[in-house]
Amino acid sequence: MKLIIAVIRPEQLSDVLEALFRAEVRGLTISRVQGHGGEMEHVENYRGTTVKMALSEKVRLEIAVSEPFVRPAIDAIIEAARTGEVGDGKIMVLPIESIYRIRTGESDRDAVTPVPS
Amino acid sequence: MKLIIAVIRPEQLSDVLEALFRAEVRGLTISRVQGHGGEMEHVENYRGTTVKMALSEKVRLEIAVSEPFVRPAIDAIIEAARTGEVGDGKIMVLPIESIYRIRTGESDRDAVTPVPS
Amino acid sequence: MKLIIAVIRPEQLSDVLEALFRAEVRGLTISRVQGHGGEMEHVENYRGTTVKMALSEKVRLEIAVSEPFVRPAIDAIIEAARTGEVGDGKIMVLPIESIYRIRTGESDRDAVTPVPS
Amino acid sequence: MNHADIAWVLVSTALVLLMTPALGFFYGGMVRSKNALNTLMMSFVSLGVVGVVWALGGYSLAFAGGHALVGDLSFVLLRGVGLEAQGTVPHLLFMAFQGTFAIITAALISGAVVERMRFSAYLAFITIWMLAVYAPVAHWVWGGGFLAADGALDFAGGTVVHVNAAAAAVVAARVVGPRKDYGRHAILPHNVPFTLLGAGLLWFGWFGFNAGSALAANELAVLAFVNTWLAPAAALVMWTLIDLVRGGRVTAIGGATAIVVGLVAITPAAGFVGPLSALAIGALAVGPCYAALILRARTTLDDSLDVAAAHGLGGATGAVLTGVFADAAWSGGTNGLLFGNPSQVMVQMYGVIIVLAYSAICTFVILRLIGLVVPLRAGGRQEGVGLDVTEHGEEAYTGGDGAILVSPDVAARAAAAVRVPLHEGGRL
Amino acid sequence: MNHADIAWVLVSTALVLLMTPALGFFYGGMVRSKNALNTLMMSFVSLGVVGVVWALGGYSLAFAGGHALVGDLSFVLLRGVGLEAQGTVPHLLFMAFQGTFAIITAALISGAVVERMRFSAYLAFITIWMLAVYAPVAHWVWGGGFLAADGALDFAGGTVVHVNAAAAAVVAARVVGPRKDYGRHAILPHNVPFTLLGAGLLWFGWFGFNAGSALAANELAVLAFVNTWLAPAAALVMWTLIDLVRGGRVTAIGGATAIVVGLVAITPAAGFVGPLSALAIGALAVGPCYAALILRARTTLDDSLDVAAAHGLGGATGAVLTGVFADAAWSGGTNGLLFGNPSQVMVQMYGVIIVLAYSAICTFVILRLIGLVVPLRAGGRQEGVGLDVTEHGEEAYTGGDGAILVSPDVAARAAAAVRVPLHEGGRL
Amino acid sequence: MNHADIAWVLVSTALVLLMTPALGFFYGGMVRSKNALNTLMMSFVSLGVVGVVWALGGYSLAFAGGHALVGDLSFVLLRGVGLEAQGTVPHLLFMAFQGTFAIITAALISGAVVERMRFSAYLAFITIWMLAVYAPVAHWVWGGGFLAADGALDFAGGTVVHVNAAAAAVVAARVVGPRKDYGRHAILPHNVPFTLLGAGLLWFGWFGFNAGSALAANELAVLAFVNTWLAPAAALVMWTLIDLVRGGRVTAIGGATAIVVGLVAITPAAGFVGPLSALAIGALAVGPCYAALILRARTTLDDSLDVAAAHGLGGATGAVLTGVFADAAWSGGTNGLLFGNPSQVMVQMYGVIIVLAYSAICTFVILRLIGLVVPLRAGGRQEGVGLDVTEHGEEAYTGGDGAILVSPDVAARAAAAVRVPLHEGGRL
Ligand SMILES: Nc1ncnc2c1ncn2[C@@H]1O[C@H](COP(=O)(O)OP(=O)(O)O)[C@@H](O)[C@H]1O
Ligand SMILES: Nc1ncnc2c1ncn2[C@@H]1O[C@H](COP(=O)(O)OP(=O)(O)O)[C@@H](O)[C@H]1O
Ligand SMILES: Nc1ncnc2c1ncn2[C@@H]1O[C@H](COP(=O)(O)OP(=O)(O)O)[C@@H](O)[C@H]1O
Repeated sequence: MKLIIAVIRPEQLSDVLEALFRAEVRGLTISRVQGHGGEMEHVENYRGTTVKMALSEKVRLEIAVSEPFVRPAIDAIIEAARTGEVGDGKIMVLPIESIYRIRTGESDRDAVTPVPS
Repeated sequence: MKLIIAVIRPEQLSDVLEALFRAEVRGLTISRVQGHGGEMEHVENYRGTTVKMALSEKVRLEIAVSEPFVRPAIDAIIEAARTGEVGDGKIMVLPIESIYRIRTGESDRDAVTPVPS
Repeated sequence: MKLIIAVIRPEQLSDVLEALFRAEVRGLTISRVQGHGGEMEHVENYRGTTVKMALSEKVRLEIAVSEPFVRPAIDAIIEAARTGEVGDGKIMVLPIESIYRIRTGESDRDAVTPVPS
Repeated sequence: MNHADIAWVLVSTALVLLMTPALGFFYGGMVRSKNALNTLMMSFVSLGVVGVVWALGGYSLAFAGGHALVGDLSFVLLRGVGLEAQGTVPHLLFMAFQGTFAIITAALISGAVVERMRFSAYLAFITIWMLAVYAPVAHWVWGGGFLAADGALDFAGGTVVHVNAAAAAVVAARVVGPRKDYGRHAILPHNVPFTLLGAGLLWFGWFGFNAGSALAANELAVLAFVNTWLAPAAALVMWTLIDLVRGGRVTAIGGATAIVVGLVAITPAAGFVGPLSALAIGALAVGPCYAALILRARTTLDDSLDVAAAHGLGGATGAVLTGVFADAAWSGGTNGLLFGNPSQVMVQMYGVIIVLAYSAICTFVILRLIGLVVPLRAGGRQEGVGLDVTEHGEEAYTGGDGAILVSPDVAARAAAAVRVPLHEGGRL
Repeated sequence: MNHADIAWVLVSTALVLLMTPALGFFYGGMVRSKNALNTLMMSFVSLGVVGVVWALGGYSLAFAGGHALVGDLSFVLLRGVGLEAQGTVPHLLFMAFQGTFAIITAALISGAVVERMRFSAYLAFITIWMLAVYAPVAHWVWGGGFLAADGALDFAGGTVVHVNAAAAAVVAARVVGPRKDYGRHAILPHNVPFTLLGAGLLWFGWFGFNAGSALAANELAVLAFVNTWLAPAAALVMWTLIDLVRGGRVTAIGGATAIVVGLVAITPAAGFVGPLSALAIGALAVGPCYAALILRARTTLDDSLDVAAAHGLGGATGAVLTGVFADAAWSGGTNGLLFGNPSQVMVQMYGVIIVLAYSAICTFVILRLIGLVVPLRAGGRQEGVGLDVTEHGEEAYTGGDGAILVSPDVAARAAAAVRVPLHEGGRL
Repeated sequence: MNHADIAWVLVSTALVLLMTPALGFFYGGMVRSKNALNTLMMSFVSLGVVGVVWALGGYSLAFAGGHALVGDLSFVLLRGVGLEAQGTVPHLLFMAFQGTFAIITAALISGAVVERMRFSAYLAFITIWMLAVYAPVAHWVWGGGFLAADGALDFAGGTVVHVNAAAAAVVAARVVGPRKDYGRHAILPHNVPFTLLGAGLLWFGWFGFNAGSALAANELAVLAFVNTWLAPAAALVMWTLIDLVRGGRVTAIGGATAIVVGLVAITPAAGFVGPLSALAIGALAVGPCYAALILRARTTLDDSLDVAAAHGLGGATGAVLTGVFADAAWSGGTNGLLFGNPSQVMVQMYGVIIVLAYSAICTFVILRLIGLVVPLRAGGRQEGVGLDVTEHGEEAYTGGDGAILVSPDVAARAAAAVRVPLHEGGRL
């Protein structure tokens, strides 16, 4: 089991979700974050105050997958999230020791396998 | 030291917090996230535009605990967050290499042990 | 490669960012979270309803760094985020198995090394 | 016909109309964000439904003919309601001015049932309630009915509007039942500035409500106007002092509530009392309302936005205090207790009790009848998800995350699918 | 000179002025938060630009002299526009009242080009459009021009304001082009309560728009006022019913839209028809507008906030229905189809078509000319980031995270640097 | 007594009252969200406190008797303030109209001390300031005091309201001291749409402020009204042009500020100058205010919401320009510099300086005295957490996360516990 954390541009989210669903990755959690990387900073003015905005809006995805899905998920994200310009984001893969489905208490592989409907 | 990441329903948050406090788990960080899993999608309409909402509101908890608290914390969460319906969420356990308390600079076990008041 | 997760006070964010930039740490992702720890709870009143607020506003930083930067980053954060009062926050270090830069598909160390401009 | 009076009543009608959106924001700020649109719409839709019902028949039941209990049908479909003078303004304008009162009265009730009542049941309820409760009660007091004959004073609707709505609210809260989280989880206001915005606009509009009720730009209007300025000011000061004494913290929700309480309390008295009495009425009304707010939250009565505590008790206190402070030296009319006419207090109480009882009983019957046809409240899951999504198919604040555009033909099928209960079984 | 009429027209002018901020919120709630300020500012800036242009020259082109096509220059720089009576109110007040109409007409157009048009191009556009399109069209109908002579009825601007703006909007949406996400990603309203707030304030202000157009506090004003109350109420009820029938869910955006559609539709008719006809007009206008909203979203025409569907179709329907329902028994003027004068419908259509064609053609030419000088739309990256940051250098809602204070001297350099395209190459 | 004038002054009073909530939103949008309620409440509470103080004694000190320096006590507790005519409207109405001016003047000062001043100290301050500063100054100019006798022109309160409040604001900002983050961290507006909403409603209300000051629905009111329309329009255009020239980006906060600056500047001049002069005054006032805003931010003076730059400089510029542009041909009164009376400019400056000095000195003394009794500012930790939680016990926007319902009996104990300083030692 691995935890894939991806930080992407908000405007690519729809595409990424679609790509992941196509790759049979069905469970994920997202949040709105702000990132700093190589992106150009921008300047804003509020009356006499000038500020440099060091952070850009990003979306963070957190996806727990079993081994066979790691590569397909990463490929799907890179494919769909890439624009080729600085600021496209990063993907990290972390080890998971165990995982539980709250509804059933099942753990590990079973926890991320969709129940057949 | 382990990092427990739990994604739960927002309406269960109060119960989960209470259960954790009862299990002597006193430090945690939460954030509002949106999740996709087996939940039914719903449809919204804005004038002529129809959209399918693929994400549901969830709350994400992040809890660093030392080994003896891992099991009690997981049990507390599963107990309090379960409604038995699809969408109850997941719990992941990740390894932590080290942890620091910013206030004191203490590290590892000491960092998550409350100072006696 | 390590993932540093730090939870700090919002009012220290500017200082922490500055300290990190000075430590040559250039890539990071932040989000607004709420934390519970040793902080005093506070009470709010809304008409007849009295509530105890168990959570305080915090900012969470997520920083992927290669080994040589782990220590400097942690030191920078501890230095800049410390006020010495309860509630300063925690820093966790997690192992990363692999990391990718979405723009280029590069992985691991290359993914977090800024391209020379 | 007097152009100046027309100008003032035109303005007043517009001001009272604005009070219903204002109420929507006052209420809407106090609910959770997942029910913000539902709460706002409960007010806004009254602008449509009650407005139309009023023109088609409500006005006639309230103001046509001289029967003691209810109006006749002679003004149905606005027959005979034209531009000829009634007093110094056209009859048509009088009808519209009164219509805006009907609209906000219905909307007031919604505060007791937000976050759980089905929208369609609410629509049915306000339609029937308007004809069966509001119109007769307005007739009793203003349309030449028996309460007017008995000498009950109600300048701008403390009883007709506020007590009436509050009685309905309490019954509705009971019949519909409490929110499932009520008393178990904290339910906090999602946007207090909206509540303050609503309070500010309500005060602004209330000048039309009270001073417009003089139906002329004369000294009476001035008296009512100034009282409508002073009473909420006094209420706000009193509330602030109580907050300071109790905990040192002056709450914004409290301030907004104080303004409304002061406005409600002065409503029946506005044209009958002098300005110092207005200050007194505003200040005196705070005590019972403040206490009621705190006590209500400890009961099982989920009158969610405290219609009873703010409008009911405020209106009743104001009505009784009208009987205390009424001063013929200012109004040229009736005196109250302080000016040698103690019996007026009894008349006022009598009026309040009659309206309260009638409204409560009818509301109970109407809701039970509607409940036979359509469930009054949304299901538990719907309530969990929030009524904005389940009843209105929208969210108040969207980031657009995870929203997938549905192509037109797909949309049709999707719209059908929507009626499948949320979260119910099956995988995608 | 009549003080009562002055009082009413003063109030009406203030009310119409308020409609433009209200429109800003109606529109601003429907865009994404990254373009909220841009959308609001498109309305607010019209208060400045069009106000000044109107006083300097627009008023003269619209109302000076008696030519058929356009006014002369005799009132330029407000020469000869003083406090002497025109009708029963001072000339200067009439000029201001008309000015507030010009302001909102320009702002209406912005709904078709939000989230992508460059702000400077927009400023140039509304300045020229005001002089070249609005002023002549106002002259045709109200300034003694040929449409008035032909007998076209337009009480408060259904054609001059709404059809005119909508024609410009459609052309502008085409010339500027759709948003890059249009039709690909879901673009959702970021703050529906703001849209409802806008709708509520628009209704409030519209009483000044329609009933103020009587230019006196007389029976005509009352008629227009009550119709302005009833038509949107009927529209709201009708919309609610359609929503219920179609999917069981009554949308808030739909409710806000219904109010505006009802208001737009009654605008040309307000002083010409009776109150029952107002109910009918409000209800009838909903059908075409509702359908148009749904169909438009399936086309490639990114009339982003549906100026054409709500204002264009609403205004045209209202104009035609004025020809149907006009009733001399109420207005003392012209009869329509239902009262024995079928030809009025044709005259009304003729007016609509002329204005539509003129506005569309001129808008096309003006935008193309501006496009020669300055790009009409922001670049793709700017659009991605949002126009609030790129065009206005601000964000609507900031948490302050990651904002680094720039010391004054640094600020100067930074301001220069800002023009470097965002995200373009290079590391920090 | 004239019903038309009554109607207009009734409306104007309501409009001016609305300006204080509007100011709350104008200010409230510009602070951080953790202080949003505190800032809003500083305006709202003035509606209560100053309203009551005005009725009880302030009005008398300002308008009773004919002394040069201050009024007498003959109107205390509204004795002798009844419905008899004063001019063409009832005395009571005049009292209320003036009261709404007092309310907003006090609220204006809050812009200099938001996000740090203790609420209870603020309450004490505005109460005393009202009686000791506002009432006398109003007396000097409008109540028959020495400035009126000297011929200083101040139509609707450029000096009495704006210069007066701004002088107090600067002193208050100094005495209370800067926010702890001021100059170190970026402090950004949390909700710019609220600021625009405030600006829109302020403009709307200001028609009552300026044109209502004619106290009749006559030509003078029309002149003041139209000038109140044109000056902010010109200011908005000028500000937009400066923004475009400086950086190409037209800011929304700037637009909102421009509207207020134009309104402030025309306030003293509204009934004395012609419409073209109003355009000029609006445009000319922008220069100094724009520059002052930029320079102020580089100083250590944390006049947080720039009361001095917008209201002080705007008011002073307007007062002086009144001396330049006053035109007897329009007002029937005094001429200014441009019309052959250069000395008027000096009289205007004299008035500004006297008021400025008096207000500044008294404010200093009052604040120091209050500071002896209760600390003027919240502690550093309170400021970090935000005054909404610490001073008001509420949050503006809550999601309800982590809120644990306290049962009634527990609540009592909890309320006591709250006074323990936040974050102070000890574990749960
Ligand atoms: N070392 C890092 N740790 C965590 N997040 C990072 C890191 N580097 C970049 N990010 C995230 O990725 C986003 C884009 O990164 P950036 O380096 O600008 O782009 P690119 O990968 O195209 O060079 C940043 O805004 C930030 O959110
Ligand atoms: N593989 C996953 N990775 C990360 N988060 C997940 C994953 N699967 C589910 N989640 C989170 O858990 C929530 C509920 O999951 P779901 O699979 O619908 O429920 P259940 O566990 O009851 O079948 C989702 O909304 C999502 O936030
Ligand atoms: N065990 C934990 N797991 C995750 N987050 C924690 C944990 N303990 C504390 N935190 C985070 O750190 C913040 C401060 O922690 P706290 O224990 O109060 O401070 P201190 O480290 O100064 O004793 C909390 O608000 C919470 O967000």
